[in-house]
Amino acid sequence: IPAVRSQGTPTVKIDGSSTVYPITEAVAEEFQKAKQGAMRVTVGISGTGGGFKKFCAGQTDISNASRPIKDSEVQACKSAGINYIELPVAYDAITVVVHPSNPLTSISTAELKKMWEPAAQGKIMKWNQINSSWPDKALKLYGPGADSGTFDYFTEEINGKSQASRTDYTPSEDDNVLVQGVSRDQGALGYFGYAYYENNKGKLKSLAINGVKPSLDTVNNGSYKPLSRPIFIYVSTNALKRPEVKAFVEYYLQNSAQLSKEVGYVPLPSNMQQQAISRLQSQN
Amino acid sequence: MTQKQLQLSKKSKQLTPKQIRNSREKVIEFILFLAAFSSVATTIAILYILIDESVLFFQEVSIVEFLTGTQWTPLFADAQYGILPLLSGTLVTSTVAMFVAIPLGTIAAIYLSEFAHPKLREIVKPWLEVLAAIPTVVYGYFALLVVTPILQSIFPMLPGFNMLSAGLVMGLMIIPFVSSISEDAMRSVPVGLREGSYAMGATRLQTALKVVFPSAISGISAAYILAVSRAVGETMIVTVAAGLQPQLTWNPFDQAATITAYIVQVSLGDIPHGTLEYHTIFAAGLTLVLMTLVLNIIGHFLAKRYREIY
Amino acid sequence: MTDSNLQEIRTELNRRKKVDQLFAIVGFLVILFSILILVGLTLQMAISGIYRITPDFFLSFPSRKPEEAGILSAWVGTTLVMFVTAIISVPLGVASGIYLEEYSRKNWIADLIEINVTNLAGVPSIVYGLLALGLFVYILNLGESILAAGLTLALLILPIVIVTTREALRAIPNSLREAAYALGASKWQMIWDHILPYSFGSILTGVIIGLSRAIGETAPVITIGALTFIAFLPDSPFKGEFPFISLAWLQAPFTVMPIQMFNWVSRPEAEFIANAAAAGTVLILMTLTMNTIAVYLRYWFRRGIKW
Amino acid sequence: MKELITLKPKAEARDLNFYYGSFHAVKNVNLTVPERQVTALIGPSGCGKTTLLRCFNRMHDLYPGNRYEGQIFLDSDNILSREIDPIEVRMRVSMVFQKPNPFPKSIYENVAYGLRVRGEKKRSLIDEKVEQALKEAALWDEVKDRLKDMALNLSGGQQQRLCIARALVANPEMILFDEPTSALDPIATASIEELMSQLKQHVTILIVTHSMQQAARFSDYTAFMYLGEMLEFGTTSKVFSSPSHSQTEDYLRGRIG
Amino acid sequence: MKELITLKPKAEARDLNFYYGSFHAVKNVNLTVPERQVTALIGPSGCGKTTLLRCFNRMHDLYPGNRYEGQIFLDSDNILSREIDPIEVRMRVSMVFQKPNPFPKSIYENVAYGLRVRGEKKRSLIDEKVEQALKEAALWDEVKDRLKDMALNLSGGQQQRLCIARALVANPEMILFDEPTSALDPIATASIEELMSQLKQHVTILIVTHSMQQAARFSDYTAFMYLGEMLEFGTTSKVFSSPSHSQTEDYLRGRIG
Ligand SMILES: Nc1ncnc2c1ncn2[C@@H]1O[C@H](COP(=O)(O)OP(=O)(O)OP(=O)(O)O)[C@@H](O)[C@H]1O
Ligand SMILES: Nc1ncnc2c1ncn2[C@@H]1O[C@H](COP(=O)(O)OP(=O)(O)OP(=O)(O)O)[C@@H](O)[C@H]1O
Ligand SMILES: [Mg+2]
Ligand SMILES: [Mg+2]
Ligand SMILES: O=P([O-])([O-])[O-]
Repeated sequence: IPAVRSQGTPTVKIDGSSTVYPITEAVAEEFQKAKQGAMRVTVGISGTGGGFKKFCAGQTDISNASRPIKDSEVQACKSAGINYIELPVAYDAITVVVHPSNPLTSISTAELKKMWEPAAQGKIMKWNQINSSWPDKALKLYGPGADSGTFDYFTEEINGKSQASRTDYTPSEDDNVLVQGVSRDQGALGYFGYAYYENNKGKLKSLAINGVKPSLDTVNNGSYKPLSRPIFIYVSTNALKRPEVKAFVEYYLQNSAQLSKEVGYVPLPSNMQQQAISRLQSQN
Repeated sequence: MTQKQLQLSKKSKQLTPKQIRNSREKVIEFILFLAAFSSVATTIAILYILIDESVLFFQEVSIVEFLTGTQWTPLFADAQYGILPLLSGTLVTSTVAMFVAIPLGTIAAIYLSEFAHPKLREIVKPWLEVLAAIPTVVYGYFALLVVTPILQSIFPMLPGFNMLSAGLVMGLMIIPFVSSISEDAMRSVPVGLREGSYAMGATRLQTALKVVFPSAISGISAAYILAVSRAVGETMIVTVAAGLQPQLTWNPFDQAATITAYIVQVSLGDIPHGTLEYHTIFAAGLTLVLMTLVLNIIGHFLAKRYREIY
Repeated sequence: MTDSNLQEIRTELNRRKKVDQLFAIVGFLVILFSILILVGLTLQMAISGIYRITPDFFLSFPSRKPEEAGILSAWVGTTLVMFVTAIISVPLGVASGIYLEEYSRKNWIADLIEINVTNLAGVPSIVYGLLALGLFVYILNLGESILAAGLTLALLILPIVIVTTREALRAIPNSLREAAYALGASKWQMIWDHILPYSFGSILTGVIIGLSRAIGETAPVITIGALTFIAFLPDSPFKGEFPFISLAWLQAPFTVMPIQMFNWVSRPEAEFIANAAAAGTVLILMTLTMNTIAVYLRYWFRRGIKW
Repeated sequence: MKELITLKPKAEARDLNFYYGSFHAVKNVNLTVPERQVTALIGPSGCGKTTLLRCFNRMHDLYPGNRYEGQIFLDSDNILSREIDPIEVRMRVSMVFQKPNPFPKSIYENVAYGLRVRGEKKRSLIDEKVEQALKEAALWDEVKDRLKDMALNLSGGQQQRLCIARALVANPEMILFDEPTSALDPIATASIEELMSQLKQHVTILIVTHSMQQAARFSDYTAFMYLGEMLEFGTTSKVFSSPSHSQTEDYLRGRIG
Repeated sequence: MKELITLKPKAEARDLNFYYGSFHAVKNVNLTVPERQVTALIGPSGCGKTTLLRCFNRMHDLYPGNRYEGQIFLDSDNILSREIDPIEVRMRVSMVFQKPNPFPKSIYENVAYGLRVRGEKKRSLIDEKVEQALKEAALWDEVKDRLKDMALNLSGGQQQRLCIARALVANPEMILFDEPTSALDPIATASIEELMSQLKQHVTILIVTHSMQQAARFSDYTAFMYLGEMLEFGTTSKVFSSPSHSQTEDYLRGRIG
């Protein structure tokens, strides 16, 4: 793989979170247009955890992450001699969605827990097992896979322990697949990053959590709790020495406000953005 | 005679060319042999890679758990490594496919071999081959975006991913596979048998069902078995349309992951080398290869038999 | 035979003939139905994607904006991967075919190779993907490159090339071999001067059919990691300074047509689905064109020959 | 040909022509097959004997491009006419082929086949008829203990007798034999010839043979074909002793063929 | 056999035996082929004529399981000995087959091939030799204006003459013909026979024929084979007029074969 870099057009390799993917994809697209093919960028989706595994193995230059790096991952990076900087790029609201035909409009965190906790495995199979006023319909769950930052965050906040979840649901690192699943299954419920809901509003119905609907406003004013969170990119400082990576990250930070809004996330407040830019500059 | 000898010795330059020629022939044959052996090398490489990585897998997971566990959640914190859910997905989609492909393929084969006018046969066969030439990802598109919505209008509770639709489309894809091998087998039944039946006053259908079909049975079963093997190994249709949740279910109206879909799903986010999830796909792959290998060997054995009989 | 007897025969016969005709209709319908379903599905797809098939579609990179997205990197990638596949599978497959048909004697090695080739043809394509992942990507360290994909697909279609080569060679009458030998040709001269030129057409047909299969293969390329956002072209195979040919493209990251389609199929937005339909239509046209060429070539080469 | 008139004709070809596509294989043939007699068709290889024989049960209808002209009467029905279904003809006129071609089924099922295709389901009736046919074909004693065995395990001569039993089972009015012994050894041949001499007591026999000895040995009438034409027809003794055409004579003396 | 001694022998088989695997096809044959004469091999079908002929250019080496015993001398070289490469033998002894088998290439390339396998590159030399060979094969006038045409477009007789030209082009010492006219019509046959009578002025000819007339018409010597053995050999007139074996006589009178 290093061979790929050593020859031909300079390439920036990015992988990781599906939540961050839409922003990074947008930045990559615009960046390559601006550079007119002189630099190239590849962006993959393996979930935050999957991304860090590769990042700390030196296989990628930048890792998308929808949660901060974990201790175990810090260790892995350290032992491989990978140093990095963490740059927040936007705010996200993990959105709980159901099929549009579903009469529900709101759900509480307790109900979510009842639905998703490990103890529910193989037991909670119908909607009315959670709340007797809900329909007597099969419950079909869709959610991010185990490498996902969203999964970690959601399980932590809802089930009380990161990674603690029932496993009998349809898992996918690609949130598009989850959107497809929920939008075409009457008994479905799923959760993923806000951008994916925003782009598919017509096919999905988002649920208010404890009475608060996810939206740019509720995230901004902090009322969408507990499922709103910052999302990041991690940049390898070694890679940052390469001009194409540096150029890309600079371009990223300059444009993330506008592009994150475009794809459906909440831009960082300008002071945080400045902080990120100066953190990047202090690297040089 | 001496003159001749002289001529011969003048030609004795030939001796050297002769040696050159012979060694060149040897070298060429050896190179060709190496090329032919490359296919054996491929098999060895496949088996080596699969077994080597699976050994690492089985160092952490017991074979008993692998073969009898009813949950497959290798990526989760509470990891379970029972292959049965993936197997059930594979078997259900393949069974649905066979329900389509075997009857339709067999009827098509009987029709083409015993009923159709040769001209019609010439026209139809390339069309059937086209069915088999279409990329499977396109079939996946059909299953997910055309057939599933149609099925959902009949069964409103059918989830967007389901094994039924994937199996049906896969069956459609496999029809030409069944029909062409079966037709081959039926057409290699000697004319004498066919005439023997007609001479008894049998109709075409009676001849086809009572004489030709039983006589070609080993070839036809080879077609069926190879078709099953094909369905078991089919990947894109089930990945796109059957769902990604490994669950032990025999209901085609459910969604479920197959062995192949699991491999694709995991490798989509190209998995980090050397991790346990990296090993799982090789263990799953090994299971798949063993299944198809057994089927293929039985299939070839049967096919060979029908070629030997006639 | 008495008249009543004859009468009995006739009524009985009428019943049987009705069943017979019924089956003839059913059989015809089954075939028609299979083909029509396929044609219907294809048309449905083509219609929903046709408005996307514009010159821009072929000249644009994939994009987050569906209406701007195109298949430039995909078809270029497919072309380059197919090039590598052909370069590897054709010599290897044809050479194996020649060995098996013209050289191998009846011994266990020959049997082993034969059985092996038939079995390889039945190995699911995803397994080739695992081979590629384990061998090419990691052991040989080729990375997620055009070279790795080309090699993988080459191995995948090798059995097809071998089998069609053998059939082509078998179709050449032995009398031509004997004629060449009788003039003092060595074995290789016989093969090179005669057998190969005469079977060229049929071998080419087989190669094209093999490649058309490879073009549509998705699974084995996914495992080596081709499903990423690729909005650029591989390096150019030509360069300004000596030696003017560059092999950097072999190591470039890439995407191919079926992967691009798969990517779009898994997107929920209707506009992306239209792109998937458009890409699928182009893909079908590619494989159909190749198959048609193959059928035509087969016909054309056979026409001139009456051994 | 006077003797014929005293015998009832079972089948009669009148001005029969047959074409394989554009190839004119049977030319203007007139032939009377007397009832309950053995009529032999002889002639050099390729003269059209098989082709003519297969007109009598309309086997040619199985392949596209074949064409008949003229008439063949079976009793009073013109079996070449459009109204008559070839399958009906084949139920009335059965056939035994050159190479024994038993179906890959049991001995019993081979013989029963002729009844089953007719829709016969009654087990006892089938049992009875199978036994009777096997007896008529002189095979019963050899196979009665292994009716469930595969027919393909029989010897060549037994297989051919099985095919004869199969042809007999549904009481055909006439049986066509196309060189039925050419694939058999002399002993098997002898038993089949013997069998045929007995069969003619119930059924009309038309047989193609390339062995003049065979024709001479047991046929009552002989027809000689040459290049698609019927050159000579008469009682076997007459044809063999004083043929009226020089080609017949040449053939019988071994000069052509 | 006295006449032979006066003629120079070109090739000589001594105690030759040949086996197809375990089947003994040529038995203890001794045969002298006189130089610049036409020697015909006759005998009933399956007696081993073709097999014997193909020993003379070691065609049997192409297939596994074949075995020679004994010797064949070409001039003074035993061409069956291990030291001699069969390819070398075939360059000295060329062959014309029963069915014309031109390569699907141009007329010119068909003839030139005999030179090309020998590595000849000089265009002018090849041109010259091709023309000469075509003239010797009496084909030049018919094809000189279309040397680039496909050989398969020629008529059967022309194709066979082309094969003869192909066999002649590299000045072989001997040519083997295996029933070269059996696939041709009488007119083409006549022209090939005429051609062979001329060829013998330059080259030794050994020919298998199943037509006795042909052997009688233009061969100088005739060898009669029977069941793999060589029964009779002598000048053609002698063999035909007063054969010393009864089988030869029977064969010549048409009683066997
Ligand atoms: N299916 C066919 N299509 C075209 N021509 C045919 C076909 N079958 C036979 N013929 C030709 O019809 C002529 C008569 O053939 P037929 O088989 O009836 O001869 P035969 O007298 O039975 O010869 P044999 O004794 O060799 O069986 C022959 O010239 C043969 O080549
Ligand atoms: N490749 C072979 N393998 C085994 N036996 C063979 C082979 N070729 C020929 N024979 C047998 O060898 C014997 C001689 O055959 P050969 O072809 O030399 O006869 P022939 O005299 O040329 O006959 P014909 O006049 O029919 O060509 C025959 O019995 C034949 O069956
Ligand atoms: Mg015949
Ligand atoms: Mg011969
Ligand atoms: O953002 P994730 O893909 O890691 O959930």
